Amino acid sequence: MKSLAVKLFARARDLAGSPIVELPWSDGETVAALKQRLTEQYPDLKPLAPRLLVAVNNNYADDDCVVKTTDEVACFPPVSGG
Amino acid sequence: MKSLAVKLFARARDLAGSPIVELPWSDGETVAALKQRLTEQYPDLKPLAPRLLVAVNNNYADDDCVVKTTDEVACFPPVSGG
Amino acid sequence: MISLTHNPIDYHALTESVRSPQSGAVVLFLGTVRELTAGRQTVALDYEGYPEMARAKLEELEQAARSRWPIDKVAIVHRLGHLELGDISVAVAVSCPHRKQAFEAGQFLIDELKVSVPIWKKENWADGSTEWVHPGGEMTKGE
Amino acid sequence: MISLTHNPIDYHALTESVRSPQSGAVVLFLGTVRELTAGRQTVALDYEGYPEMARAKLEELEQAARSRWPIDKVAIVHRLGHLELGDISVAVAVSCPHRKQAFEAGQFLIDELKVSVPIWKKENWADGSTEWVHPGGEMTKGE
Repeated sequence: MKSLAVKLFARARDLAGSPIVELPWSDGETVAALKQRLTEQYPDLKPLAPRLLVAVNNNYADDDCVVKTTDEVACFPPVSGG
Repeated sequence: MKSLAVKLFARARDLAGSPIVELPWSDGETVAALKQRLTEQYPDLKPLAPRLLVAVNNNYADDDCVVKTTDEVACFPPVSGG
Repeated sequence: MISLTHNPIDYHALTESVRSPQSGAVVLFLGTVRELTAGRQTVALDYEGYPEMARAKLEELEQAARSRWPIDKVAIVHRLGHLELGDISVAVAVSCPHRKQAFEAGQFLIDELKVSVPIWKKENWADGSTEWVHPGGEMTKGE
Repeated sequence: MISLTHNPIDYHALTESVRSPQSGAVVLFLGTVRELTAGRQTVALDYEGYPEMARAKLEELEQAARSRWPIDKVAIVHRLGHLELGDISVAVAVSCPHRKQAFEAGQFLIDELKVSVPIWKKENWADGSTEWVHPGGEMTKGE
């Protein structure tokens, strides 16, 4: 099984304790699977789970978006810039 | 009969040829009388007459506003600052 | 802070004057001399004011804005005299706790300034003619 | 011109960069660090961004604004890192032929920036605690 690199930001990074994590990954899996695996592997993320956003190749991605291990993937809470 | 000093601005001043004019004046007369007397005495102002504005003591004044010779009076076209 | 000036407008100082830790939002509006007006080419504008009344009306505008929005600080400066293409004719800066208030107050102030403050502009067209601008009627050739 | 910076924002240079004789109206918005948020006292904010995506989203916002208003020039800069009270966190400058367009476009850009650009702020409260700000749910104490 291949692995997927996921960048984490803000409170998601603080809770997971790392700015980037590696998840076991099969091509064809979706954003929904990513969120589930992430919170299984990093249970400290659970309080944030319902509000976590996923970006694939610099675009926001829905739960049914398919993710490949070559994609640039990031996971973070709702934004609060400005 | 006393006289009333009327400041003129912008195109009104250009047409009358002076930044301030003196009109014969009786206390109790109104802005409407002022406009009429001004255009009688300075016929070059006639093209502008329907749009002339009058200010009394730094406030816009309606036609029925009474003007005294001690008032600060000005007459000018619609404003175009900004 | 309300002022009229014959010198170039220092909008940086103006903007600094309204900043404060109480206000999360600052909006600055600059009006500048535009090259094309209704397809005709401007080379310069001359602004004339009735200074005492203009200052009084600007003060009234500030009070009207303060009665409608939770404004922290306001600064308005209008330039008078001869302005070249691109020069700043007016600057309005306002600070408020939140951005929506600051945008609304800033737009209100410049909108009202243009209809109630006794200042007039004269176009200097590229063909050498001049023309006073008097909204509410067609423009008439200046003498 | 889109940028992210860890240095203080030079909004004067930013504003100059959007001025032009084609545009009679410039609107500048500054977001600054406010002392009070919902009654609590802030002493500083830390901003973190996802820089590649933030730049991409800001470019998209510029294009979205250009498709809706006749924008001449746009400049947006967001600061990252540690900001003290009163510091400028974001500056948006836009120039348009007329003022209504410039106000609308400026407000659109900052409104959309706040909902779609991946940047986060962490409050440093006066009591020494810190807290990530995550709209759309109650805030949760930072670790």
